[in-house]
Amino acid sequence: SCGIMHFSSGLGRRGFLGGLAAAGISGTAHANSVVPVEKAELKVGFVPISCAAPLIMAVAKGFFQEEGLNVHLQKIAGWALVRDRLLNGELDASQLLAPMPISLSLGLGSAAQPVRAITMQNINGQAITLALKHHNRRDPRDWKGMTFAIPFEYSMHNLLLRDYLAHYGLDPDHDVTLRITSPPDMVANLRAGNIDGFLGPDPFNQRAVYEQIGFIQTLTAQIWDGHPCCAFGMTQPFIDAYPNTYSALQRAMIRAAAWMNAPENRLEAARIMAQPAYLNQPEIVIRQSLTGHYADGLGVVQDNPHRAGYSPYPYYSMAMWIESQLRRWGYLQRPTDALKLAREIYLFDDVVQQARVVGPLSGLQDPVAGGFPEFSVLGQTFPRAGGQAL
Amino acid sequence: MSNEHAVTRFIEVSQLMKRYKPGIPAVFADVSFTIAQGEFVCVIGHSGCGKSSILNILAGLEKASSGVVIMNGHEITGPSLERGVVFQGHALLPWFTALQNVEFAVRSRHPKYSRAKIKEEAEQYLNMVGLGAALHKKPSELSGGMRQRVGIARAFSVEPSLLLMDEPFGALDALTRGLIQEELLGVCARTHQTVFMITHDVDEAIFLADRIVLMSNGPGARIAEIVKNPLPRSRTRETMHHEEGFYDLRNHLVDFLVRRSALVTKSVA
Amino acid sequence: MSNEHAVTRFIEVSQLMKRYKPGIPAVFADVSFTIAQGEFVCVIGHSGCGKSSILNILAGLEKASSGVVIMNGHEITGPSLERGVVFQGHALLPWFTALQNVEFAVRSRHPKYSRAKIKEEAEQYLNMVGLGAALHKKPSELSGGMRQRVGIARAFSVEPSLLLMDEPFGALDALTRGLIQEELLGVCARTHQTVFMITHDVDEAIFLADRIVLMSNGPGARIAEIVKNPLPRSRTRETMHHEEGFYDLRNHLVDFLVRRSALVTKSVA
Amino acid sequence: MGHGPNAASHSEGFPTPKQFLDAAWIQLREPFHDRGPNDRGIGWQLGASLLRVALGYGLAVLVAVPGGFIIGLSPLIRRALDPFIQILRPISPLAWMPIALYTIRNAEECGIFVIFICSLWPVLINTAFGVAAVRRDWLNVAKTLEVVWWRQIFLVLLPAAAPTIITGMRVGLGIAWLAIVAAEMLVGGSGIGYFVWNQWNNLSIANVLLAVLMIGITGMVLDLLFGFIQRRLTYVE
Amino acid sequence: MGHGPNAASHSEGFPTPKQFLDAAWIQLREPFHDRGPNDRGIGWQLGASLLRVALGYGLAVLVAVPGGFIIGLSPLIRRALDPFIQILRPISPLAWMPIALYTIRNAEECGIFVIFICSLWPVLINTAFGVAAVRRDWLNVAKTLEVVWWRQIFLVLLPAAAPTIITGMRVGLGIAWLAIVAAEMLVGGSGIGYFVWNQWNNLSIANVLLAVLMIGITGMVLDLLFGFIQRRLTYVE
Ligand SMILES: Nc1ncnc2c1ncn2[C@@H]1O[C@H](COP(=O)(O)OP(=O)(O)OP(=O)(O)O)[C@@H](O)[C@H]1O
Ligand SMILES: Nc1ncnc2c1ncn2[C@@H]1O[C@H](COP(=O)(O)OP(=O)(O)OP(=O)(O)O)[C@@H](O)[C@H]1O
Ligand SMILES: O=[N+]([O-])[O-]
Ligand SMILES: [Mg+2]
Ligand SMILES: [Mg+2]
Repeated sequence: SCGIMHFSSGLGRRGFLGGLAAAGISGTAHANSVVPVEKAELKVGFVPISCAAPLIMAVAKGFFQEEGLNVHLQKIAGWALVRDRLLNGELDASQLLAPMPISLSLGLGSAAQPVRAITMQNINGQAITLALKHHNRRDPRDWKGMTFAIPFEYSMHNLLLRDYLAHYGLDPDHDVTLRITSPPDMVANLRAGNIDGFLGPDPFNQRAVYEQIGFIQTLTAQIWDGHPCCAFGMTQPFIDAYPNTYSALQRAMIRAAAWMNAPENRLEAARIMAQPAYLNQPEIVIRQSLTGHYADGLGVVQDNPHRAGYSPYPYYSMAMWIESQLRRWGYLQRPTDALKLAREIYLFDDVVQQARVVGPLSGLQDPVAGGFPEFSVLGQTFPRAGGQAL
Repeated sequence: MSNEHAVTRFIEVSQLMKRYKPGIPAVFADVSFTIAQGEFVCVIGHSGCGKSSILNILAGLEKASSGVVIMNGHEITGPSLERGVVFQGHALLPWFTALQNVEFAVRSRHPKYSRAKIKEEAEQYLNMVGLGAALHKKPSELSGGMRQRVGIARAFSVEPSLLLMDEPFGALDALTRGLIQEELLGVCARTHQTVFMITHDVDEAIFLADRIVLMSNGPGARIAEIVKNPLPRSRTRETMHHEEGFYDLRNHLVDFLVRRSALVTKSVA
Repeated sequence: MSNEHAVTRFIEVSQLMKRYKPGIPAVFADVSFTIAQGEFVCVIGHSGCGKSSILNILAGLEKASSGVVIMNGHEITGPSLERGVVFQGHALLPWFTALQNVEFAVRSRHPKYSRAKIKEEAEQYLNMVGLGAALHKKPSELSGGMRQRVGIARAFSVEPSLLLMDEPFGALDALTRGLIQEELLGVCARTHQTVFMITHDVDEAIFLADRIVLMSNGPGARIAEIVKNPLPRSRTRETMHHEEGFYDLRNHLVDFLVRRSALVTKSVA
Repeated sequence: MGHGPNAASHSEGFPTPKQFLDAAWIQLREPFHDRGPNDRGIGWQLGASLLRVALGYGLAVLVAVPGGFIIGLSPLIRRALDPFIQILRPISPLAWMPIALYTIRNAEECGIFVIFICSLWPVLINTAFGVAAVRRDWLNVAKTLEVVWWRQIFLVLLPAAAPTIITGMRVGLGIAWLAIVAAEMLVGGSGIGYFVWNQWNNLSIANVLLAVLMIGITGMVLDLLFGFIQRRLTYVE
Repeated sequence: MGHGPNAASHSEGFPTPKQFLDAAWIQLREPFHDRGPNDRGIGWQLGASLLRVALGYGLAVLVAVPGGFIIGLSPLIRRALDPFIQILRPISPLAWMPIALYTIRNAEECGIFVIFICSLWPVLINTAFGVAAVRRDWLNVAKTLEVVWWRQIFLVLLPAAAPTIITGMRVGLGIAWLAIVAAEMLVGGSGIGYFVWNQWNNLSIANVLLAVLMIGITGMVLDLLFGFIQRRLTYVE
């Protein structure tokens, strides 16, 4: 740990200078971004899964500290609790599932709360895992009657699994059972035979392989390469009250995403995340899911460097895909202005602005200008050419 | 044989009737008698004839359905320290020691007393009943006879004008019973205590009472007769049955209980 | 007055001693007596002298520390249907009705009987004690006296050679007690039942017993004396106290309990 | 209350009586609807929980009553087992759940096991106590009547200990009903606990309230039922 | 240890005694270590749970004992409140949790509230019952001695009902201890329930077992403590 501290302070110094330089370059507009933040002591929630990597690194590698923030990470047992604690004001900000800022802002299931995705935490990094006994039933068309676990209704896991099943001709509402289960319970329930599979976050997919009870059917990177998973979010009132703190958090998370996205950092990340205070998982399991060099549970060692990726940009088109899927599956029924919503909730422009303040970073991709990249989801392009998004 | 004490009426019970629920027959009716100052009156009657009910009315713990009880010229309307009660089955507070049980009573009588004074007084009453050595025992550590003695000490400690006792020795064996009866008689004689006591036991009544109230069977019980005890007050338990008149009285009472108690009710009802 | 029954020794108790724990004094020692066929024997003694212990040894529910009990030439080693017990405080099974309680006993005596036959027999014994109208009542719905009667019917229903009764009427009031004593005496006379009974009550012993065993106080209790009852077997409860010799016997027994029971022990111990 | 600016006020979120009644009406209108495994009525869920409780609790009673008899009749066994019972008893159903999920590799059995293990102790302890405390007089009656052992057990010991046993069973059922909700939140799939969990995830407080009310009423009915049996079996000495 | 991705083999299933002892030793070696809020020792977690229980349970006793007195002394109030108590009592701690989170809005206070609400009922019911069942004789003694009302309450009613009240408190503490683990597994943050959840997250059955054992032992110690108090306060009539 001594070595890590040393390394981290060295890097922190460089990062700090870089930030100053960037601020100087971009002129006066953001000079105020280095003024002290309004609120330095922050309580931030995370769920112990690989998606939390940037948040954990921002603490462990000192990115928050460089921005003058003292972040207290709180490990939280489930998404409903994350939601309640954020809305109750017990958390200043938190890791959120990418659809959550949208569902909360729309008031799906409750009164509307203005919650914002202030950065994206990660892309890809999920998988569909099946119980070993199903190794001969790889074709989703054969999955009628199965039970699958998902972590939350308003999750990419739910939306991707539904899209995947529908793609293969199954009605996710009637042909299979979808059950909300927290990730560790997914593995135990898979072992117990209560579920046939799950679309869950890493490292639990790899954990199921490690426990020799499941195999990886498909990575979500193979469904939609570059799909968002977890966002980093807070409420609009917080942003309004503490604008500098908000921007500082954004900058730290951009740096953390960039750091995580660099393949050479993944081994160190795995080591840090394995600690009891964070994921509390065997390092080897996390490493496999972070590097994409992994056992698939059927005796094959796979290599897919896209298995986990980290990008801070909350693209508007991502929000629109999520909104379209929420509507498709009946979660959202009243008419909305999708584009307006996306711009309101996914704060892409601010992320780009703060990325400019931070300056070029090695792991950081350039944002797609305008915030409307096209995606291919199971072979379908989104947004469709000529669609409202453009 | 009744009413020769009319001149010294200390307690005057007149026309007492008790009915627990409307529509059912009265437990007893038409009950009138008097108790003179310093007198020891026993009530005998079969189970259910309402002896306890009468005693509770005298204690102020129950209300009569009709009739009044006058004590020293005032009607009895509720419980009072003037009337000490020795309950059937002792009714000591089991979480207190013997001493604390009596102190509880002394403090009620003399709220202004200091702690030391209260203790002194309580000890004195326990000594009076021969329990000086068992002050700090809980009721459960005392024998049945000792418990009943504590109950008596407690009742005496409030210096009541009238002592009410509801079958105080019913649960005791013959030997203990005899000893404690003697003590009670001694204490009452020394303190000129007025006592109203319920008993089942003919010999006990003969030994203790100046007058014995005989009640017919309930429901609708009446006072059948009030018998004056002809034995000298100097009688002792051991020699009493050699006393002249003892077996006449005893036979009279036993006959009453075995045969006449039922007849009286029938003829009256 | 003892041992004139030696020729008809049905039960022979010899040199019985009971010590519950080594190191503490024996509850009683040196207890020997006999019971003849058809005889009614009562034991009187103060609490703790070991009366119940003796009865339990006769029942086979307890073991003597030394000494033996011979019944009809065989040593008693355990409980048996030959010896029926009426327990202190009735010991009816409260979840059974009166009838079921007696049926329970009848079925034990005659496992081969049909259900109807068992019922018939049980009813007959309940009729015998005057409970024909309360067959289907639970013990809790019966008065104390009725309960004790069911206990007696149950004990009789196994047609025991010897009936053992441990203060069967201790909990009853005087009137009920008298009635039930008369019934018991009647049934025993008709069936020539041999009975061994414990009591506290001098009058009860005089009324029921052919012989009365007087025990000195425990620990280290002894048989102080065995008294033959001179009253005629035709005695009744109501007239008994007018019988000649009654008060002599009564005074003898009362004197024993009040004074001599303790002296005997002291001189013996 | 001092909430920060991010304490987005959602006081309007707590359902008004009208909202609650609307939600309740939707659920209670067709409590047994079954639109696929993901959308079943609240009555159906309650039934699933009751079935689970019936199995786990029934099993516990089947084990605990004979076990309690053996323990109650033998002071030696009682002393030997007491420490284990004392340690296992206070363990929360939810704490058993991971172990059950990990070791029992069968779907329903985990939930049932948790009910079993939670309701076992009160029944076991009360049966043992009840049997050990049977009045010596009654046993003596049976002895002097030379009653055979199985009639002693079924006609004397069992009815004598019945009020104590049924008290233990009542307590055990209460605990089973507390535990089922916990178990179903984890093992999920069906049951009123799963319903609560699901509605909580959807932030449908009106439905959570409705479910909580149903849990309370069902628990009360079960308890009243046992209270009734208890009164039937209780004898007056 | 192999580093290839196929060097995947976790000890299949249940820990061996040795594995369990190793895991236990690691935890119990420094039970009070504190490496940040998300990584604290098992002793520290146990302490956090006990503190929570002390607060929630203490509050419940403070409310339930006076409340029970009022209910016990007034048959009218008893009849009026009884249905509510009967419905609220069987509601699982976990079912309360979502409602508590929604209305109290503070996770720590929610945990305490859940303990409060679960342990409230046994204390309340037993106190009411104990007070209502005080022997009339003792009250009559106090009446004939003209004892003032507050001395009647503290010197007669309270000691007379104490054994029943303490029995209710003992049951309530047992339920509180069952509930705290459930509450902490759900709400997390700290406590032995959180520890179980955290180890469960790592599927570390050895550590879960250790925690379960600690829960059992702590529960037993609490129960013994109350058993001791109970014996002290119980009087022989
Ligand atoms: N609180 C009450 N409510 C209704 N009936 C009552 C009440 N108290 C007593 N009784 C009835 O009144 C009658 C007389 O009762 P009481 O206790 O005065 O008789 P007792 O002569 O003292 O009898 P015992 O000798 O058995 O003590 C009984 O029939 C009894 O059932
Ligand atoms: N199981 C036992 N263990 C130890 N001591 C006992 C036991 N049973 C009785 N004793 C003691 O033996 C003595 C005699 O008891 P027992 O019950 O035989 O007396 P008793 O004459 O029947 O008295 P009572 O008239 O009160 O019924 C008492 O001192 C009692 O404490
Ligand atoms: O916990 N999940 O990110 O699904
Ligand atoms: Mg009375
Ligand atoms: Mg005896």
